[in-house]
Amino acid sequence: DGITFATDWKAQAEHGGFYQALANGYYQAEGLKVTIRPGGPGSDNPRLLAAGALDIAIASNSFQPINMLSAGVDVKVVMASFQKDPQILMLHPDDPADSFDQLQGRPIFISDAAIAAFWPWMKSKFGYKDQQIRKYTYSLAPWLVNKGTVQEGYVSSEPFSARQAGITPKVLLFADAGYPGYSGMVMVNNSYLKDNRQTVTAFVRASIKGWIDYLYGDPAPANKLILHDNPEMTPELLSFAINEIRSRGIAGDKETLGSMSVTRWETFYKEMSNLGAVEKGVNVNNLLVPDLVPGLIHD
Amino acid sequence: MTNQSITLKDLSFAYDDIHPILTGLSWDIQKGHIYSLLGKSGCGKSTLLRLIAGLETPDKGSVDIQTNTPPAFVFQEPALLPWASVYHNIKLPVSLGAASASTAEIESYISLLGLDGLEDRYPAQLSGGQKMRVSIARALTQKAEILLLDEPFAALDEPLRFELNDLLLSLQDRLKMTVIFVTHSVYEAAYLADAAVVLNMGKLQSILPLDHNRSLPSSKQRSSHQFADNAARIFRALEEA
Amino acid sequence: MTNQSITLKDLSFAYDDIHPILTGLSWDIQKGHIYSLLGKSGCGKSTLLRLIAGLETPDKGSVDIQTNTPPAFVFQEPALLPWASVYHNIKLPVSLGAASASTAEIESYISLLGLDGLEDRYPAQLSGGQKMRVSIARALTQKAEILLLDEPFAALDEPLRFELNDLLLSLQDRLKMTVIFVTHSVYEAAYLADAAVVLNMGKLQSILPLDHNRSLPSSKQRSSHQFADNAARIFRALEEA
Amino acid sequence: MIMRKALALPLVSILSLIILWELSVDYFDVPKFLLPAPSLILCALIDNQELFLQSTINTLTITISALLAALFSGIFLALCFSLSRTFEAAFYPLAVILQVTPIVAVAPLVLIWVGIDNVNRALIIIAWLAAFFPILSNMSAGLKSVDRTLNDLFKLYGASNWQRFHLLLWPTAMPYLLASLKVSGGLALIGTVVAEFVAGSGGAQGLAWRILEAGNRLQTEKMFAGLLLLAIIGMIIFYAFSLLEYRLLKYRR
Amino acid sequence: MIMRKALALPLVSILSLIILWELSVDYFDVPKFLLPAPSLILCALIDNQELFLQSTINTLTITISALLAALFSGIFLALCFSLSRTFEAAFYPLAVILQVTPIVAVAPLVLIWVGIDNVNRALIIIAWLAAFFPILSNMSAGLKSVDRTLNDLFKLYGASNWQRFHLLLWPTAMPYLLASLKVSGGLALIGTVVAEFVAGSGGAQGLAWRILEAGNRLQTEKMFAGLLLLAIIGMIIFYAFSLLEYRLLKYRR
Ligand SMILES: Nc1ncnc2c1ncn2[C@@H]1O[C@H](COP(=O)(O)OP(=O)(O)OP(=O)(O)O)[C@@H](O)[C@H]1O
Ligand SMILES: Nc1ncnc2c1ncn2[C@@H]1O[C@H](COP(=O)(O)OP(=O)(O)OP(=O)(O)O)[C@@H](O)[C@H]1O
Ligand SMILES: [Mg+2]
Ligand SMILES: [Mg+2]
Repeated sequence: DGITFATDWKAQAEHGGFYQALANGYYQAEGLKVTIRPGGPGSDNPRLLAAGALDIAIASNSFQPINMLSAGVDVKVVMASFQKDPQILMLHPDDPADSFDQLQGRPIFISDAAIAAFWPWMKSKFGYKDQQIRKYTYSLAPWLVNKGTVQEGYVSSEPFSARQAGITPKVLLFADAGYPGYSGMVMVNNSYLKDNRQTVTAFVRASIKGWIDYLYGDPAPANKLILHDNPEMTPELLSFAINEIRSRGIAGDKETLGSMSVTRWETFYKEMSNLGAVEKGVNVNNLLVPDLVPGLIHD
Repeated sequence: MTNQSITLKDLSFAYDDIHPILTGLSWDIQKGHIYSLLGKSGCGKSTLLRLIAGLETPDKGSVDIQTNTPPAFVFQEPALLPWASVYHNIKLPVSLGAASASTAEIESYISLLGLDGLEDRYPAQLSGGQKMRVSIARALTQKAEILLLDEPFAALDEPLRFELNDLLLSLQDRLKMTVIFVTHSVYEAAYLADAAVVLNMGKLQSILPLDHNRSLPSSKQRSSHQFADNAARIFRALEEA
Repeated sequence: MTNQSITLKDLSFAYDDIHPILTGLSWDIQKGHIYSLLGKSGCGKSTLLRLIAGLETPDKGSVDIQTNTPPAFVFQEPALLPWASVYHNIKLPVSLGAASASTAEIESYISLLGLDGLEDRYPAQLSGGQKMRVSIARALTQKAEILLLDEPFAALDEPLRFELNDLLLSLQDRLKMTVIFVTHSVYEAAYLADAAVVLNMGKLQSILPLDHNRSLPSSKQRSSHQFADNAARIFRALEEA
Repeated sequence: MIMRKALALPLVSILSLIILWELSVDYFDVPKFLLPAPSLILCALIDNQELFLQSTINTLTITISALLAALFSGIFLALCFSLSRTFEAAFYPLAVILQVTPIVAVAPLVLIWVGIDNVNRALIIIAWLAAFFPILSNMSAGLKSVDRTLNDLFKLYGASNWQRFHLLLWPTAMPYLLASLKVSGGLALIGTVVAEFVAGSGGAQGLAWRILEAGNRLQTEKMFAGLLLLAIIGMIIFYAFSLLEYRLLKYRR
Repeated sequence: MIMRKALALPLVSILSLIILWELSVDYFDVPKFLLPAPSLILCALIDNQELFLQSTINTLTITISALLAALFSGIFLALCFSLSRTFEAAFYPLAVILQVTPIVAVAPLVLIWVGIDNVNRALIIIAWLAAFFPILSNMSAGLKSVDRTLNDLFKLYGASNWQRFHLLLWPTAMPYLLASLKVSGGLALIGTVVAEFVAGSGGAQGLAWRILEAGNRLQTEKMFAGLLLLAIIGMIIFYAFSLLEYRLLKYRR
């Protein structure tokens, strides 16, 4: 039987490993029939997963699974595509600021998802205020015409668009400022996992293989699929994105790609729960499945 | 007793608490008779017809009708469907299954009312009198046992009015329907009605039986002594009101 | 020449290409006269009034009015504002600045038309005749030089009709307005009009000057020889049509 | 009597719906992040009452401003259209385009246009965009339904355009306008929420913010509390206009 | 003649707007990511014609289905409401709630309800939610505007409910219904687009995706090409109903 894997946006390089696994038949080799279901701005993977409409989906950031756990959803996280969250803030090139703590009081265009997730962390870490928030509805235009404003985005995406408009932005990566979360995780409904442990294991194995191949081999097969699925995607953007992911070490080392550390989860949770960004009293260990794929979860 | 078609008993009715319209009105309406209902403007004639037709419920008293078909009603306003052609307006009772006139019959009423050539017009394209005639034609196709006519001919010129008076008489002669028609024309009442009924102060002030010699041609009847006498009696009754 | 208030020259008019309504009608309307306009239902009387009032534009010919105030028009239907009370409907020309009657005057017209006590009603709460009276009262408050009345009294009982006829005559006597009124009642025309005008086949078939002895009381006038003669002449003219 | 019945019945129907909801959530063991029980929603509402009150006030302010703007602009445009066929033919298409342009697409433009510091102005414009078309469309239809003879009467009296408007056109179009207000009241509210989604700032946090934040954290009972407040506001607007309709049209027939 | 003028003028007004736009973009040197010149938009449209054609067909299919559903349900509900005051009092509030509930909040519920694989069905339901209320509200108002005497006439003839509906109520409410169709036509379209945003998986390829993703990638001319198509569809729907209105109400007055 088939398996539908839901991503969090239209096909893009940030999902490249999964597409590569699909394109190169890694899933097939494991005996899986995988369908990738692209998401969008309104796609609500956590709720759909919680309601049992989805079994396996991407968790965009570490907040999502924790929030689900605290809401009483039995969910597990089985791998992380990215060791560093690719979230950034973007500045106009001539902006005097070059670190996060110089941006107090500046209007920041930030998406709903980020407001619910990263914002409390940024507020407490850098002293930002709610008044700075401007909604980012997936158009860079308001930022582009307003010098002195700040734009949230993905390191692998928004800077490229800005360059297309003739602006090479300054980029500040959350992860570089100490943001401890993972990104591009695969989360699974636990009841599904219990009944389909083999399948999930095989899916994770194949996906990791796909990611390694996508980042360190020839990404062409996945790119072809992505370009087909998303007519607005361009080869230039794809190669830009791959390059950013590689050069900034977003996906970590080749050897440890996909892995997660228990300590890092605990650190993340402690920091965020102290900030009030997530509910207290959650045991993040419940998110992890230690020996699903040997070596993928370590201390 | 068996030839009573409508019995009104002790009818009272008011639209609001302050102005009583009918106050204990009783009337035995004989089958196959033509009644003309007269009275001051605003005295309640239209209301009485609506009560008889069952369109209003009396506050007190009862309306008792022995009939199988719904009464035909010509309202004081033409009450035509603005979106339907003259033909379809006239055919309405047939379309609704309230009557069963054939196409030929419908066409004959159209002719009798001088509406030939206007069949495809819409009400907004008619003169006042033409609209009223459509409404009359509609009522006639119904071939009802009871005809309630609220000033049906008021908007028509005298010659046409005379013609339609005679049409009504001949139809009544054939079909023996019970007719109650409101009119302000004493002469019309004097010519048409078997009895002139004067409504005043919420009651029937007088019911005057009228005599006719229907064997005479209509123009003779209209200049007869009997006719003048009828008219004079109605005038007198009205003056008393 | 100077006492002509309206001149119609060679008027032609049609609503569509097939049915001409007026075909080259000419009429010199004298200032301060009362005309009654008669003719078959659908012959174009209302249309003619609308042309005179400037509500329709003639296809050919001209309408020439020497007057400062807009004419008063009583339409064949009451044409009341459903959302306004009787009082406000009557006051409408004043509210619009088309007339300048005082409150006392307005109230006097309300009384003259027997509408006392109905001032706060809405049109939907009136009888047919009451609505028409509101419309007449509205026209009278205008104190216009020209009065165009389209069957104003058709929905009223005979006594009231007589009263209003005399009201019209007395107003005319005082204010000398030019009155054209459509009626189907030959007797009304015979009593009221200085001239009876018969419209037929798109033209004025005849203009009959009528004689009256206004010094007599109205009931005497109505039973006078002159009156009977007037009526007979109009009947004859109508029959020719 | 009628009014009391008209008030009691909706309450009864809503109450029974709520009870049914509470019971079936319990009975079928519906997960609370799918559909929380009404009792939970109420608790969430009470626990966060100050937050919700402030958000409600913020949203309501924008809604009412937008509705007023929609009312005046819709009526004014419809009037202009009724005065000139040419104007109508030339500008109605633009109104149609405004109606069918997705708010997410215009939001950035609006934000740039009014300046990123005038967030509330942007919200009002966006909510106005959502609310004004029904008023325009209905008012236009209403103006077209004017009785021919009454129109003639006003022509005869040489009524000015303003007189024609407020004594004839306005009351004639009233039933149409009221029907559209019931629609636009809701649209202004939902338009405000959407506007808050796409253009809101962190400064003034409306109900959209509450709903979104709670939704993102899967605090579904809090999200539904926000939805509940929306429903209540929507209902109040709707029944206010219904009452107005009843009052104004009572004497017509 | 009138019809030709009614066609020519909007075209002229839109054309002159476009020319003005082209010239001022050029003159003021407006950056293309903000407002691309019409010529660029046209190029983008032509370059991606197959893609846009497919997207347009997808969006249009949903729109029409939703509009039909809204039409039937709106009319049917309004009828039920007019037959029973009790029913109206009990269920109108629910309709109001449906209208003011933000689509983003209900989208997951709808999606779960119809099943995650029946995206199109979810889209239709969501677009229907956006479109049905104006029809209900206007149809209700229209049904209330029935002439009293005509109503009496039908009572007298003992007309069945069905006859009363299709011979009296339906034509009476027609002007109201047509006004609401012009509103709901646009709302169904925009509702479809919003539905594609919130419930469409990236796999479904309606116009929403062209607009959003192109906007996100700053391919603004492509985004505007999508908006242009929306505007054209909206206009076609609107003028189709206008024509219908003209045809149906021609003889009324
Ligand atoms: N809008 C219209 N379109 C086409 N024909 C019309 C229109 N209005 C009136 N007519 C026709 O014009 C003719 C004259 O109408 P008009 O109303 O002037 O008659 P009238 O003499 O006042 O009749 P009545 O005594 O019945 O009121 C009638 O035959 C009528 O059918
Ligand atoms: N809906 C209503 N509400 C209150 N009063 C009303 C209503 N309809 C009619 N009336 C009043 O009831 C009385 C009788 O009205 P009705 O229409 O029966 O009179 P009518 O005898 O037919 O008069 P007309 O000869 O003028 O047509 C009138 O005085 C009228 O004002
Ligand atoms: Mg009456
Ligand atoms: Mg006439």
